[in-house]
Amino acid sequence: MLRKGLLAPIRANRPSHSSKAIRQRKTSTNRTLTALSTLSPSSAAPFAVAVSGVEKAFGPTRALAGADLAVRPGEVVALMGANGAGKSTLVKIISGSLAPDAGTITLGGRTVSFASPREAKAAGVATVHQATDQAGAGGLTVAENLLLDEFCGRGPLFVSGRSIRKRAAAIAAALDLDLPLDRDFIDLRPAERQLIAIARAVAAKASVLILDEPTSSLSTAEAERLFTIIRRLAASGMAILYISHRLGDLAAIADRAVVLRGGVIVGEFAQPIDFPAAVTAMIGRRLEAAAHSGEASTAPSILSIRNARLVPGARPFDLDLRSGEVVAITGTLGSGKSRLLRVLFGLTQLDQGTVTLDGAPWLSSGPAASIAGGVFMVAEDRWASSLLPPETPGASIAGTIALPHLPRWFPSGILDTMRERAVGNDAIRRLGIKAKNADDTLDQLSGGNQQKVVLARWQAAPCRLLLLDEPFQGVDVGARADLITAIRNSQSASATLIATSDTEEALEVADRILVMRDHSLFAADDGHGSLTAAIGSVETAETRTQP
Amino acid sequence: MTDMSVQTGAPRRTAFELARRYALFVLLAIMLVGFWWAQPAFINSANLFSILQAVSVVAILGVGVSITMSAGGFDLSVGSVAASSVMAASYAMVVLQFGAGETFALVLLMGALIGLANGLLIVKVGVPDLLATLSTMFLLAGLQLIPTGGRSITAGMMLPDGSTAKGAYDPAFLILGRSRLFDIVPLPVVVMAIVAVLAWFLMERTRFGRVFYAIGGNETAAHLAGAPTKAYRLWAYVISGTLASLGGLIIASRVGRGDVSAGASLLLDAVAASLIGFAVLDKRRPHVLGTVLGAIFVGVLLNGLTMLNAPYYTQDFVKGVVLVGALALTFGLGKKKR
Amino acid sequence: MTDMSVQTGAPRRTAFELARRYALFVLLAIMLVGFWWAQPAFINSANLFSILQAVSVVAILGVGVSITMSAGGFDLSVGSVAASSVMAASYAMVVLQFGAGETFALVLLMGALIGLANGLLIVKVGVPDLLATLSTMFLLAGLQLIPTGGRSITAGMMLPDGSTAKGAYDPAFLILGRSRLFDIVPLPVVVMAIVAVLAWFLMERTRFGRVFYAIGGNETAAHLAGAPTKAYRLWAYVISGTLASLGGLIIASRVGRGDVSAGASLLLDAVAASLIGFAVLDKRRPHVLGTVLGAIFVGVLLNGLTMLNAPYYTQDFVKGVVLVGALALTFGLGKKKR
Amino acid sequence: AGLAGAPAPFDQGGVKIAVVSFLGSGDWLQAFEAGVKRQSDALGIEANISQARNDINAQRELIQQAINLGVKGIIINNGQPEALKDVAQAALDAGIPVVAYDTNLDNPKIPQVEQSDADMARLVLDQAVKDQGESFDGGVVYVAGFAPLDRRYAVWKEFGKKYPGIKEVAAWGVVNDTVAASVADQTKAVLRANPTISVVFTPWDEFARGVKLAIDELGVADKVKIYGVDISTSDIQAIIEPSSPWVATAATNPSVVGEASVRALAQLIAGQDPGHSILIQPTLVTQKDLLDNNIKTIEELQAKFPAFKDSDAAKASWIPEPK
Ligand SMILES: Nc1ncnc2c1ncn2[C@@H]1O[C@H](COP(=O)(O)OP(=O)(O)OP(=O)(O)O)[C@@H](O)[C@H]1O
Ligand SMILES: Nc1ncnc2c1ncn2[C@@H]1O[C@H](COP(=O)(O)OP(=O)(O)OP(=O)(O)O)[C@@H](O)[C@H]1O
Ligand SMILES: [Mg+2]
Ligand SMILES: [Mg+2]
Repeated sequence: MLRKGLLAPIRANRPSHSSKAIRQRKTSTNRTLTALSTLSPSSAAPFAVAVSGVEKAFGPTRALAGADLAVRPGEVVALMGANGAGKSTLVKIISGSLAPDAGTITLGGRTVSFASPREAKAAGVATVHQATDQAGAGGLTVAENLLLDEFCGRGPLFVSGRSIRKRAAAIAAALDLDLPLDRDFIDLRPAERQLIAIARAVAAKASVLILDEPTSSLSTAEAERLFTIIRRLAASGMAILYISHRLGDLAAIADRAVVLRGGVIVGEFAQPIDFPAAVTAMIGRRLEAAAHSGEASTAPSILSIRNARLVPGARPFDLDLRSGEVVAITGTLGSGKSRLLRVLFGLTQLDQGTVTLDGAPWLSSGPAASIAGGVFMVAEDRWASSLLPPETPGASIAGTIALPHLPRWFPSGILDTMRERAVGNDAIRRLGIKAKNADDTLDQLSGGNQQKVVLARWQAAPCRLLLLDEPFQGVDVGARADLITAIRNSQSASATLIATSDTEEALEVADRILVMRDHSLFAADDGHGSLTAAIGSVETAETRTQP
Repeated sequence: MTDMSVQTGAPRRTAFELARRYALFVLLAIMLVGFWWAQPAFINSANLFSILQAVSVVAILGVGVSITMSAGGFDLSVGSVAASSVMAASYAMVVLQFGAGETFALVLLMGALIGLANGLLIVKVGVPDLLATLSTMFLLAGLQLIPTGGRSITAGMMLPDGSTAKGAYDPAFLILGRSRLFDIVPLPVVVMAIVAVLAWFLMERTRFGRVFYAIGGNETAAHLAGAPTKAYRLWAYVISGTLASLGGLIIASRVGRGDVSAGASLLLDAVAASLIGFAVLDKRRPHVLGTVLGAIFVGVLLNGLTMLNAPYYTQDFVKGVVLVGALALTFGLGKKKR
Repeated sequence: MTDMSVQTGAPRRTAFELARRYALFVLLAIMLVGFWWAQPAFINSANLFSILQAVSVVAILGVGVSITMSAGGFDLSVGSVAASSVMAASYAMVVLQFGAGETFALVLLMGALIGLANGLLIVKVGVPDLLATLSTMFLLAGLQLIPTGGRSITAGMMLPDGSTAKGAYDPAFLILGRSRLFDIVPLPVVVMAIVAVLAWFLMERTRFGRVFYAIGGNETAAHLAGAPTKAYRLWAYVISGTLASLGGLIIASRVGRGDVSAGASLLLDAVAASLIGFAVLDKRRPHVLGTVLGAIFVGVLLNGLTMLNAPYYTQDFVKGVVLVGALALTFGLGKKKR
Repeated sequence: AGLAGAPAPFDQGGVKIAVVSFLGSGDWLQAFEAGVKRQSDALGIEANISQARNDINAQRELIQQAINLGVKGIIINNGQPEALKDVAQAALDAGIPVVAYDTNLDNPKIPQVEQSDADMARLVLDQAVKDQGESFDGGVVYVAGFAPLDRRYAVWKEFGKKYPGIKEVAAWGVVNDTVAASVADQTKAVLRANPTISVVFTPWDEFARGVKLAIDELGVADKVKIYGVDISTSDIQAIIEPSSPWVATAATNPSVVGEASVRALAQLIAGQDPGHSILIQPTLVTQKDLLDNNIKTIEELQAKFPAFKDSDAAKASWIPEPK
C-alpha cells in the first residue's frame, strides 16, 4: 500500500462515521460521557469501554489529570499524544496493572475496578503493552509464550510439549505468523517479540483490545497485516484503542482520534481525521516539514563497504557513506538491517567483503573498540540494550548517557557526577525529555522519553559513524523532527546510518534510502534520485518480496 | 512475513548439542562402570538402593529448592527447616507423647507454615528472597534448640525444668526411615520417587509449572498475562518448606532421635543437586529431573569413593573436580557464539 | 514542552523513606544503648574494638561477595578460599619454612589465582556463577587437606611421610592478627577499614564501580556501551578471591595454626553481611558500606548477647529475629503502591 | 600374606574391616585413624576408613555400605545409639562382628571400647580444685549435642554440686569454621563482663585454644587459668608457651584407642572374646610436667609417659604390636 509523507492529507478508504469537523476541547475535567457520545450520533450503542475523570500521579508528576475516553464496540479509536502525555499510563490503568488515584472505568456499561491484570483479562480486556521486554518470559519457548495467557488464566490444566506446540501453531496460523516456535523467547528480536504480544492479545478473544505502539518495530508489511486483522476484529464488534506515533498507521485504521496532552484529553477528531491539526493539538505547535536537500553529496567518503556478503548465500553489495550524510536502510522484518549495523559495530562479522572507515580497514573487535574508533550504535531494543534496573547506580538519565563515555570523560577513573548531571540536564532541555531532572531513573520515563535518553547518550560525544537501529521507536512526531534536526546539525562531519522498518520515517530523515532484502542492499536511488524515486523503489522492493 | 526465517520442523541437533544434553548421563554411566570394575560389591542391588536411600533426603530438599528457583526465588532455609523438623518430630513424640500420625501431620504443617512465613516476608513485605530465607535459616537454627535448652532429644532425656521426658519414638514412626518395600526398596527411596514424579508432573506437565517458570523468566510479563504471581511465589515457598519438613521426617525416622547436628550440610548439598541439574538435558535452568539426577550423581560418587577407601578429604576434592569437569563439558561444549 | 507537568526541585523524602534509609542505623544505636544499659562493660572502647576485630574477617569476605554480586555474580567459594588460605599460610611457614613476607605474597597470589579460575570458568566456559563457585568450594574443601593428609598444621607436626615439620610460624606473621595500632586498634580492624574504604571508593566513586554495577544490572547493555564485561567479571572474582585469602591470613595470624575447616559458616556469615547491607540506606543492592555495617550489626548483637550470658542457641534465634525485624522495617515501610 | 600362627582367618590374610567414624575431621580423628592403620597393618588387615562428618544419618548409611561391601568386621567410632542400634544389629545378623567406641549400643554382642570422658573431666577438675581451692568463679565453654562434650560437661555440673563454692558464672561456646577465633571473641566479651572468673573449663582442646587466645589478647594470663581436655602437638606447644594460662589437660591417646579397637575386633573375628568393656585410662598432663620433662610434641610425650603410649586393653599373644 502507498504510504504518504507526514504532512500530506491522509484519508482512510472507509466510510466515515461522522462528517463533523474537528472538535477541540481545552480541558475535560468536567466533561461527561454523554458529551463525548455526541461526537458520533450515528451509533447509539453503549460503550464497550469508557473511562472518566481518571487521575494518576507518580510522586510530583501528574501523568493523568482527569482523562475521559470511550470506545464503542466495533470502533477503532486512535489515542494520540506527545511523549509523556500519559497514554501508556491510561492503558495500564484500563488493563489493571496500575491503580488509578481517581476516576471510574466502565466496561459495557458496568463500573469496574481492576485489582490486577488478571481481573482485567477476565473481564475481556486484552492488551499489548508498549514495553516489548514484558511481552513474554525468557526460559520459555515461543510456543509456550503464545499460550502464556492460557497458562496464567484458566487454560487446560494438563499440558505437554506436543499439545503446546499444536495450540501455539494454531494461534500463529490464525494470524498468518511464521514464528520459530521452539526457540527460547530470550533469543528473539524485538520485532518477533512484538508479534508474539500481538498474537497473544488477539488470541484472547476479548471485547476490548488495547494496542500500545504495537508496530514500533514492525515493518510496513507486518504492520499492514496487523491492520487487516484489526479491521476484521473491529468488524466483529471488538472495541479497539490504538496508540501509535506513526501517523500512517492511524490514518489507515482509525475511526476517530483522541488527543491526550498533559494528562487530559485536549481534542477529538472524527472522520476524516485532520492529522496536521491533531499533531498541533498534541505537541502544542505546528510541525514544519523537515527540510533536507536530498542532493548528491560530494563530501569525502567516511565509510565504504565493498563486495560485502552479510550471510552465506546472500547477494554481495557495496555501500558508501559520505561525511554529513544521513542514509536510511529500510526493509521487511528479518531482512538483515540490524545485522549490517551489528557488523559495523563489531558484534558479528561479515561473511565476506571489506569495510573501510576514513580510508583505513575497519575491523572492530567489539563495542569497546568501535566506540574508541568513533563508531556509535543505538541498538534496536532499548530495554535489553540500554536500560538498567532502577536500583543500579547509573540507572539515572545522567548515568545512562554517561556509561559509554566514562573512560573518555574520567580518564583518572574518579567520577565527577556534576559533569554527568550537566550533560543529562542538557539532554533533557535539548530533546524535551519529560523528566524532573537528570537524576530520574529511566523506569519513571515514558517509552518515548526513554528512547530520547538513549539517543542523547550517543550524541554526548563526537563520532565518525553513527548507527541508529530503529531510533525513533515510540518517539512522537514533534520530538522526531527535533531529533533529526539535532542529528543533522551536530553530525555534519560524520555519517549516519539508520535502520528503520518505517518507510515514512526513512523518507523524513534520510538523504538517501536503501532497501534491504534477503540480507542484501538495493539502492533506492543511484546518487541523484529524488524521494519519489525512493518511494517507488521501496515499493517495488516490497512487492517483489511478496509475490 | 514469509521470508522471516527458515524453519525446520523438529529441531535438529548437532553432535555437540547431543553431547551437552547427555553429558551427565554418560558421566554417570562411566562412574558406575568404573566403580563396578574397581569394586564388584559396588554394583549389587542392596548397595545401589543404599545410594538412593542416602540421597533421598537431599533430592527431596533439592526439588523444593529447584521449585523456588524456577519461580525466580531461592530458599536458603531448607536445611534448617529439615533440621528443625527432626527436632520437632522428636519433641512431639518424646516430650509431648504424640503418636506417629499426629507427629507427621504436625511436622508437615510446621514446614508448610515456615514456607508460608518465608513467602509472606518475600511477597508481602518485599524482602529479597535470599535475605528473607537467610533470616529464617538463622532463626530456626536457634529456635529448634530452645525447647530443650540445646540438648538433643532422646527418650528419657532430662527437660530444662528438671523432669524426665516420658515419651519415646513411636515404632510406627520409624517405619518410614527404616523399612523396605517388598523387602528391597527402602521407603525413603519410594517417598523420593513419589515426590520426584509428582513434582516433575506439576512442573513439566501442568500449566502451573509453566507459570512458575514464566514467573522465574519474567515476573512482570507473567503478571501482565494474568498470573497471580504473588500467590505462585508463595506456593513455591510453601511447597519447598513442606518438602524440607518431609526430608526432616525421613531423617528423624532414620536416626530415631532429635539430634542437634542432623542436617547441617543439607542446604549446600540440596543447592548443589539442583545446580548440577541445570546441566542435565542441557536445560540451563532448574528442573526436577535434573535435581534428582544431580543428587544421585553426587551420591554415586561418594559411595564409590568410600568403597574404594578414599580419605574423606579426597572425596570433597574429587566431588569438586568431577563437578568442574561435568560443568565444563556441559557448558563449554559447542558454546553459542555471539 | 513547558506545560508538561508540575516539577519539584530536590526530591522530598517522606518520613517513611527516611525511616527506611536509616532503619539499620537506628536499630544499631538502640542495640548499643540497650547493651550498655544492661552491661556497662559493653561500651568500653576495648570491647568495641573487640567487636570490630571479631567481625573483620567476615566483613572483608563480605566485601568480596558484594563486589561479585554487584557484577551480577555470586561467589560461594569465599569461605573455602579463606579456610584454604589458613592452611596454605601454615603450610608455607611450618613445612616449607617460608618467612612472613613470602607467605603473605604466596597466599594472596593463591587467592587471586583461585578467583581467576572461578572467573575463567564463568566467563570463558560459560558455567553459571553459583555452579562454578560451588564446585570450587567443594574442590578447595578437599584440596586444602591433601598436603597434610587431613591433619591440622602446627610447628613440630608429623608429616604424612613420617618426618617432623621443621618450620614454625614466623613471629612477624603473627603481628597481623595479634597486635594493635597505637596500642588500641587491632590491626585486623585497620585492615578491614582500609579494605572497606578502598572498596567503597572503587565501587561508588570511580567509573570502574559504575561499570561493575552496570554489568550486574544489564550485562548486554554494559557490553553495548563498550564495557569489557568479561574482563570486569573476571576482576570481580579475582578481587573476591584475594580478599578472601586476606581474610584467611588474618585468621591464620590470629590463631597461629592451620585448622581444618570447610569454610561453610564463614561463607554464610559473609553472605549474610552483604545481604543485610541491601537494607542499609535503602539501597536494595549490594554495597560496601552496607556489607561492613551488616557485619558489625551481627557482631554487636553476638557480643552483647554473650556479655549478657545468653545461651549460645538463643543467639542464633535472636540474630534471626532481629534480622527479620530489621528487614520487615526496611522493606515493609512505606512500600510503593501499584 | 597371612600371619603365621594366628587363628583363622588371619593366617590366610586379606581380612577386610570397616571403620566408621562419626567425626569428620580434627587431630583426634587423625590420630585415632593412624592407630587403626598401624594395628591393622600389623595384623595384615585392610581397613576401609570412612567418616560421617557429624551426620548421624550419614553414619547409618556408611555402616549399611560396609555391610554391602561384605567386610569381616566393623568398628563404630562415636555416634548416637538411637541411630545406630538397628544397623549394628543388621551387621550382626549378617554375621559381621561389631566393636563400638564411645557409643553405648546396649548390645551384649558388641564390645564397648571406652575412654571414659567422665574420668578425663574428673581428673582435670580435681587438679583445678587442687590448684585453685574449693571456691572460685568459673566459666565453661560448652555446646550441647556433641556426646563427649555432653558427658564432660555433666562432670562439671557435678563438681558445682559437690563444691558449693565453685560457681558457674558464665557458659558460652560456638562450633563453626573458626572455632578458636570465634570462641576467643566470645571469651573476651565474657571476661570483660565477668572479671571475677578465674577458672575456665574447656571440655575440648579447640575451645581451650580460643580461650587462651582471648586471655592472651586481654593480657590476664595471671588471673585466669584454663583446665582442658584432649591433647595434641599443637596443644602441647600452647601449654608450654611462656606464662600460658592453660595449666592442665587430661587426655587419652587417640592412637591407642584406635589400636585397641582393632585388636578387640580382631579377636571377635577370630572367634575369641575380648570382653564386653575395654577401658582406656586417661592421663593428666600438667604444664609443669611438660616443662620439667622438656616435652614439645606428642611423640616426646609418649616416650616419657609410657602410660600414654600404650594400653594393655584387648591384647592377645597372637596379635603383633603395632609398629
Ligand atoms: N513508574 C513511574 N514513576 C514515575 N513517573 C512515571 C512512571 N510511569 C510513568 N511516569 C510518568 O508519567 C508520565 C506519563 O507517562 P506515560 O508512559 O503514560 O506516557 P506516554 O504517553 O505513554 O508516552 P510515550 O509516547 O513516550 O510512550 C511521564 O511523565 C512519565 O515520566
Ligand atoms: N538472536 C537471533 N537468533 C537467531 N537468528 C536471528 C537472531 N537475530 C536475527 N536473526 C536472524 O537474522 C536475520 C536478520 O535479522 P535482523 O535482525 O538483522 O533483521 P532486521 O532487518 O533488522 O529485522 P527487524 O525488522 O526484525 O529488526 C533474520 O533472518 C533473523 O531470523
Ligand atoms: Mg507510552
Ligand atoms: Mg532490526
